Amino acid sequence: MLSALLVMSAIAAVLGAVLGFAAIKFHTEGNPLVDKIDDVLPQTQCGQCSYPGCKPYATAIAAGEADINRCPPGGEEGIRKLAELLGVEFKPFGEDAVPKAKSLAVIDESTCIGCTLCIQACPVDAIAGAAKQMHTVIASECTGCELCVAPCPVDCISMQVIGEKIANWKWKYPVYAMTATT
Amino acid sequence: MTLQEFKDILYNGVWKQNTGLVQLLGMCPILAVSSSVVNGVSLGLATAVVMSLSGAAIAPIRDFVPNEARIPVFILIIAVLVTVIQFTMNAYMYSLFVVLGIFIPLIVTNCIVLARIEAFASKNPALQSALDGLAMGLGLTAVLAVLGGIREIFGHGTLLSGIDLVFGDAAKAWVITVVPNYHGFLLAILPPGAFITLGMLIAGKNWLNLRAEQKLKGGSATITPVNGGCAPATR
Amino acid sequence: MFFSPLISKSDSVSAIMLKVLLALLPGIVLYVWYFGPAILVSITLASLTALGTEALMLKLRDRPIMPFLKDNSALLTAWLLALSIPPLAPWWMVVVGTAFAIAIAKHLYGGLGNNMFNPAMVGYAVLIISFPAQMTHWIAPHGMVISELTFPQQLDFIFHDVLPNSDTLDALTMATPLDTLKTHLHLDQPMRQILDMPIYGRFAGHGSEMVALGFLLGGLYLLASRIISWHIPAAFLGTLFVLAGIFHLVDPAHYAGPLFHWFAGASMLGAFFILTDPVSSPTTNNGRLIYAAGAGLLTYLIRVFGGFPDGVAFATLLMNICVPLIVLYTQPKVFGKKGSQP
Amino acid sequence: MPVGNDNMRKLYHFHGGIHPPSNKTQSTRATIARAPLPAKLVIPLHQHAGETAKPVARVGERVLKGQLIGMPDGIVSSAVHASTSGTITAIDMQLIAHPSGLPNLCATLIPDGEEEWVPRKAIDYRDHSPAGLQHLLRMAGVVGLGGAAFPSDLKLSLDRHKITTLVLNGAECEPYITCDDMLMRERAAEIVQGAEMLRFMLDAEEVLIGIEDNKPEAIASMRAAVAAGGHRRMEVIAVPTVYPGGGAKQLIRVLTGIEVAAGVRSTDKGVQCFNVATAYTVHRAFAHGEPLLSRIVTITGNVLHPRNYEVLIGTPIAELVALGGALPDTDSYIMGGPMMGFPLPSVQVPLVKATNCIIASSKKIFPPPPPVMPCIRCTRCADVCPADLQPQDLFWFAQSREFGRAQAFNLFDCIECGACSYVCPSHIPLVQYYRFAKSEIHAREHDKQLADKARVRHDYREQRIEREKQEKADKLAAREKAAQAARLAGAQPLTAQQQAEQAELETSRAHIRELAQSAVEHADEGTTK
Amino acid sequence: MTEYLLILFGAVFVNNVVMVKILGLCPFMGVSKKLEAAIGMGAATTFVLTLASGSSYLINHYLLGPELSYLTTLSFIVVIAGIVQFTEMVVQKTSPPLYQVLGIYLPLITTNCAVLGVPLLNVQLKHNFMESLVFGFGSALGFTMVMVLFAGMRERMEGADVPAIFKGSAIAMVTAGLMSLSFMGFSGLIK
Amino acid sequence: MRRTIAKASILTALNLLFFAVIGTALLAITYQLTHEPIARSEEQEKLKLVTQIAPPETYDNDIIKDSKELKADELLGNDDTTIAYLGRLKGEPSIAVLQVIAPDGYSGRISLIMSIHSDGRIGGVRVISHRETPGLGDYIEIAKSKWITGFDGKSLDNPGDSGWKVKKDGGSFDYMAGATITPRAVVKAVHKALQYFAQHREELFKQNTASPGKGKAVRGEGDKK
Ligand SMILES: Cc1cc2nc3c(=O)[nH]c(=O)nc-3n(C[C@H](O)[C@H](O)[C@H](O)COP(=O)(O)O)c2cc1C
Ligand SMILES: Cc1cc2nc3c(=O)[nH]c(=O)nc-3n(C[C@H](O)[C@H](O)[C@H](O)COP(=O)(O)O)c2cc1C
Ligand SMILES: Cc1cc2nc3c(=O)[nH]c(=O)nc-3n(C[C@H](O)[C@H](O)[C@H](O)COP(=O)(O)O)c2cc1C
Ligand SMILES: Cc1cc2nc3c(=O)[nH]c(=O)nc-3n(C[C@H](O)[C@H](O)[C@H](O)CO)c2cc1C
Ligand code: SF4
Ligand code: SF4
Ligand code: SF4
Ligand code: SF4
Ligand code: FES
Repeated sequence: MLSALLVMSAIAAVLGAVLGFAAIKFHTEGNPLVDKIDDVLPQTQCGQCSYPGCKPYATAIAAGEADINRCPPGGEEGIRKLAELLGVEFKPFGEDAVPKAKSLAVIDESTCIGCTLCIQACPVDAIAGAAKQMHTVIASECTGCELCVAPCPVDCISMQVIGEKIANWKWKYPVYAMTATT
Repeated sequence: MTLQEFKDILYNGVWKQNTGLVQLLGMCPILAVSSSVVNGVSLGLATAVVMSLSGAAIAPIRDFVPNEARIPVFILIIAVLVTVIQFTMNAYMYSLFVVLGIFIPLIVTNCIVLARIEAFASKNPALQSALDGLAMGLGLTAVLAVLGGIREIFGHGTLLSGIDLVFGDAAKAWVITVVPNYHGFLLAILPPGAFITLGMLIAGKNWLNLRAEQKLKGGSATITPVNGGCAPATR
Repeated sequence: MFFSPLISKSDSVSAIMLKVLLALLPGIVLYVWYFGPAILVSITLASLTALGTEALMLKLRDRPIMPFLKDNSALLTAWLLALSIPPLAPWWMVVVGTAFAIAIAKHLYGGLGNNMFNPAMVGYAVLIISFPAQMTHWIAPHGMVISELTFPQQLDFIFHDVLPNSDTLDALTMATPLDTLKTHLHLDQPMRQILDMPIYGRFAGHGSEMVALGFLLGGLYLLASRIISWHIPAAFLGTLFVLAGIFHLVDPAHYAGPLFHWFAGASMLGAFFILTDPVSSPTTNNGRLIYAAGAGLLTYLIRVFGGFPDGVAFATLLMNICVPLIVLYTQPKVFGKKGSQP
Repeated sequence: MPVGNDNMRKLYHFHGGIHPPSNKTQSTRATIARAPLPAKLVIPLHQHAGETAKPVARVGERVLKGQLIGMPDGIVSSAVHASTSGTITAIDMQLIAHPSGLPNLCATLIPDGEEEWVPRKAIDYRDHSPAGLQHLLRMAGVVGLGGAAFPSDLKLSLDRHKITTLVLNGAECEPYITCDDMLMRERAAEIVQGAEMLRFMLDAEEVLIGIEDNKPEAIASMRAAVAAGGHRRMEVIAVPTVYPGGGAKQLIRVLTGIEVAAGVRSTDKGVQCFNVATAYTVHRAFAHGEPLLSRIVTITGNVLHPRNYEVLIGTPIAELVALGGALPDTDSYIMGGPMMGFPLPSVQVPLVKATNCIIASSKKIFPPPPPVMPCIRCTRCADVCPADLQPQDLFWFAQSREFGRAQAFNLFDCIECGACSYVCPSHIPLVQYYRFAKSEIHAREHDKQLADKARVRHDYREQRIEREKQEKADKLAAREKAAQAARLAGAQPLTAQQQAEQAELETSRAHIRELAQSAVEHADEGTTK
Repeated sequence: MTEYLLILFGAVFVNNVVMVKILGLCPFMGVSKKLEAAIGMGAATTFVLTLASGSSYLINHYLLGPELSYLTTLSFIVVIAGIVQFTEMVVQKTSPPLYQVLGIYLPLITTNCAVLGVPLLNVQLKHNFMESLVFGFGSALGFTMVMVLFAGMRERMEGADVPAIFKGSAIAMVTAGLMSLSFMGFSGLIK
Repeated sequence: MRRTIAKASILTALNLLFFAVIGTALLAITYQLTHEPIARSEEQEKLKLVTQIAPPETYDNDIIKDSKELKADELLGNDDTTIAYLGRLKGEPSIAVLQVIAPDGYSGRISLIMSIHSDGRIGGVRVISHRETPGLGDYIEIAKSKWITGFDGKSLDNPGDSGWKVKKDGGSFDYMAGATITPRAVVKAVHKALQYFAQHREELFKQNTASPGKGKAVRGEGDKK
């Protein structure tokens, strides 16, 4: 009994000392994971993930507090990338979060009263204009987050789906009708 | 603990987060010791006891352990519990102990034990932790029982063989011969059989889940065949 | 809508498989000649099981059935499996092996083209591990044993497990040449004496060496018609030859020569028909060399030092495991990224 | 009747290649004819690789033949001209010859039949600097006629690399197409002179003209032209007939032994390659001052009179088809050859600079492919791939959308020649998968760039808001202090300006409060989730 | 020398920890989705397992002896846990690139049964110090080998038309089964 | 408070120490409580095996205690010391239980335990561990077939030297078709063990001097099955 206690105590004491030593000596901090996750997110900054922007969502994922399937703008592809990055199983979107077609905000110039509310709402400064002047969306900067739609007091902002043009046309996945020879 | 909490923990442990079918933790004993129902259930129960006790033991002390010593201390506690059980089985169920062999001490490193400690017991009170451990252990036992049953039937054509190791020679009569004059499909009781059978069980659970999901959605959602050059088709 | 290219060479999967089936015929004919027609029974049985299982699995997987049944690949699996197990194997063994091969080794992975393991060899391995006793009862070539079963008696045995009154299995069957060699070496008998036993012929087993020759012939046809490339047979037979040659030169009393290893067991079948399965073998030429050389090495190790009389099946499966990595690390240099430029 | 390899030169070999039936003789029996002027021309403003040209003609304007109607816009772009004189009646979106079947910006021109030219100015290229000549080509709308329609002037910009060899591509390896063959037979001297101009611009040492040995007449005619013109270090070389021997990289390899990897410009290796028709066009541009207004097109396939025509750019393809006399069972029209061409969305779409061939297609000549089976990894595709790729692996990754791995397996080295699909016993439309994967990857890279931009802008905005908040708070504090001091000093009535300032302050305070509040709310949402 | 080679060969192929001894399956299943990860895990395990085999031999031989043999499991696992945690901290600090590769796998190693199982087998098989080291290293090598090969197969399988209910871990399990079937071919190679 | 290295080390060490001490104490107590019953069950287990081949009526001493360490011997097929259990009836040597190894099984060693009456007759043979092919070579297990009981009552002269072979080789022992290597190995080993007994009989039954207990336990190689 005594020898047992001695042996185990010796082992424990030595190990404990070494670990304590290492914990301080080799202390590191910082979490590069957040940046990696943030890199995968689409940076739409729309808040549909229920976090105020992509970075906070990334932080939440890194901390293990959020699921990876909360970002509709990222699409299934985004979830897949997150799953791969984090080494977890792919998880489809829930009922509440479904990706929408990519669109652009368009301001109806005749209705706009120049209230600047939309400018304040836009997370990427994609709206140009000054107080009491007509505002316009800079199409190339707009991420389609829809955050400017709600604040507009005269409902002059609408989201327009970006249609297919030759410039952004993509070859389709080859799909063929099954033969009816079963 | 509320009743709902109780139910949740139980459901989670036994079915939703089942160690063998979903989390894929604690695989070694599942695969190695499931060549018969009796072996499987015995080891499963032993694991359940260890999990439950360790959950209960670690939950109260979790705040006193510095981070750098966390894993060693947790492991130490688990190891003590396992060794205690090992001695007890060795003393009072010797023949079963011999059959389960190296897998009793290996409950220590059974991933699921530490995983639950880390995931649950280090965040929840003792009672819940104990229940969670027990539920997880029972989930494991259930898988072991089913797996053991299937492998035993396919491999030997019997069920409950070896029951005498637990209940003494009198129990020999309890052994059920499912298929008389069976040739014995040896593969089933060898390691490959274990893997493949477990694969089938996982697929079975997937199938049940899928069906439940479809029912929820209103039935009609059959899996549309993906067509990626994998199926004959015309252009 | 259809897309370029709009023209194509007229060839098809089923035609390729059919040619491989045809290439097996010389071997099968010789098999029947030396060992009697029982093999035809197992081939038929295996074929029916394979087609049935294939259809069932396609139905379960919700895939079109007819196009796949017509691709002949299941038949090929069935034939190769039937050719590698004893012709007197009871009917349920043939069924279990074939069904396992098609259902688990092939369709769980997604069917034709998707399987990672050689289905026929999976079937074989399952059988030899599960039913080793039955797997060692081979029909002896004509004139080898005291009494021979007539064809109806063979059928009786295959389907009802019934032997004619006076005969025991031991009197009717014998181990394969490789197995016999192993057994007798185990008993410390010298090689010369063993090879003088009537079971041995010119360079390997009596009868079975001719069957191997038949497979070699079919294999050459496959090479000529460019269905297989030379890399796999050459590397496999080459490795086997070199290894057997070295051991034989060093200690001829304990190690059989290269020709014996070429014509005994499943060497020829493996070299031309089994290891060459396009689906489960590497797709790069260097990869094929590595794969087949590895299979040759493993075959020799298992035959000479291991627990099974023949190693082709396990060697194939073990090398199947390595295929993805072999392919990954033997990617050929693409156009413009090669070293040699003027 | 292939000519033997009577070249002096050692030829090299490239991996793979196929030998599809060539079907070329049908359309080489008659000489090149000029297609009649159509009643309406539709001239797309995007006929070249790169940016769409900017329309410079107005609707209703009368334009002359050769007048600029589309100005190059951006570095990679080229000019577009009126193919004849007449009136511009519309500049709008119209269906064009593109695999997407989507419309694009086009100018509609109703010819007046006068063929009245803008003033043309012939030049002696030797009097100009290469840069000046390049600009001329750009404004003449000269683009590669070998298929890619890449602006030729860009391929002539010399940066730091010494060009030793100019390769003229007269291989014409695709079945059915004979436009280059006929051009070489009939207008060899002009091609050779164009080559001389290109050599001048590139300052290249030698010119190698590669022609597949199934075109003996073209080889003979070109050799005669070279000899007659007394061109030194210019050689017409018969190369083996194998598809895709006309791919620039393959031809360069065969002629010089040099392999140009994907992502590398051939000029880095001292070689540049132009199509023979491009050389011809360059000659027209310099020696006659004519921009690219027409080209030779083969009409063949399921037609009564297969033949080559010289056709104005913008001519509706239906007109050409009428000249060929399509047979009744024709069901669609292919632009390009059977290996790389695509079905036209409508026979009314206009002919463009890249149109080298129109094949009337029927079930008889292009039977629908048999059912697609899974890939059995037979590697016949790898055996014929001229880029030394493993098409079966590319397919495997593309069909399961593993784009990263497809890229790692050198997807972008694929030249989409279709040789792999041609031999595949499972009849898998492999090239389709590669195109799909490539365009997905491009789209993703584009998205990624957008995301990065958005991140930068977002971060910038956050910083700005933070800074403004800080500044306002500072200002506020200062004011408050001042006000307090003022109050202490005795209550002086505020000036109107001060009042306004204070009001503004008040609102901004409220705003900051609100902002802070909303941040808290958001944070709450985050954690309670 | 040959006997060490035989132990090594036996541990890698004939008695492969994962395929034959059925140990270390959780990381085998869990960290084999990506090739790189599998290689990282293999390297980390090899390091720890070799160290654990050596140190557990020393503990067993010099500290415990037959009287205290009931402390085997306890002392082994505590020391292993210590080694793992220490290695993790050191690697994290001293070699961030290496930590990128091994880091996340290190904590998982404590709960890899093989890491305890192999030292226990060493005791059971009465290996001496060198034999323990070689056996530990060989087992780890075998573990790494099968995991890397398995990862290769799983990566390729991602594109396969696997039936929906078998996608993911089910087919991985079946594959592991067929692998273990193949490894039965080695049986009898070392008597 | 900044944690210094020394402080952290000591703190962690103390923490681990604390739990280690508690744990070890708990373990030690359990060990004290159980090691008696454990020893008892192990002995019982041995006895169970021994009584299968050496019926209780053949001896009246405590056969497990009355044991002797045997040096490795070619005839026993082993390369380590083994324990022999000696049964005596009224003080007279009656039966010996030997552990024997057949080295040349199909896939390695087969460990056997056998008893030999003092007159040289075999009391019984059992296989303790083996790695023969399941389903083919494993009929030597008593659980699978009665084959092994074929040795009961046999001795060196019964069936005589030439009879100690399997029937296929002209001897008198049965075998299963398709698996002759295994029975050959077992027959050979048993035959050799009889020879060993004949040679060492006197020495074996000499009254016990060495202390029993240590050395190799009955259960063979610890093979996991
Ligand atoms: C901005 C820009 C400059 C280019 N400059 C050259 C050049 O100097 N030389 C050249 O051969 N290609 C040049 N290219 C062309 C590309 O390399 C192009 O892939 C190639 O010419 C397409 O040729 P193909 O018609 O040979 O397929 C340039 C492309 C771009 C976008
Ligand atoms: C598969 C393939 C085949 C080609 N065949 C030809 C051909 O036969 N003749 C040709 O001039 N260009 C052919 N090209 C286009 C050349 O690669 C290259 O773009 C052209 O010769 C460059 O000249 P250009 O810029 O004057 O068009 C082919 C391209 C590919 C990818
Ligand atoms: C996979 C396999 C496993 C075998 N295992 C054993 C075995 O465990 N014991 C045995 O005696 N023979 C075994 N054999 C059979 C021997 O190889 C050999 O055929 C047999 O011992 C010779 O018996 P015979 O003299 O009756 O022909 C096995 C054969 C195979 C194919
Ligand atoms: C040359 C060649 C060899 C083949 N060898 C095998 C074989 O060994 N085993 C088998 O099951 N199928 C074989 N097949 C058939 C087919 O490839 C196989 O069923 C696929 O593995 C099923 O996906 C072969 C086919 C060809 C063309
Ligand atoms: S949901 Fe919107 S805010 Fe959230 S991560 Fe996705 S894009 Fe960013
Ligand atoms: S303009 Fe509107 S939709 Fe576009 S980024 Fe700004 S807030 Fe979002
Ligand atoms: S030719 Fe077709 S079937 Fe053969 S490997 Fe290539 S893609 Fe697969
Ligand atoms: S299309 Fe691409 S992959 Fe296919 S042969 Fe041509 S270059 Fe190779
Ligand atoms: S149980 Fe063995 S590694 Fe998890």
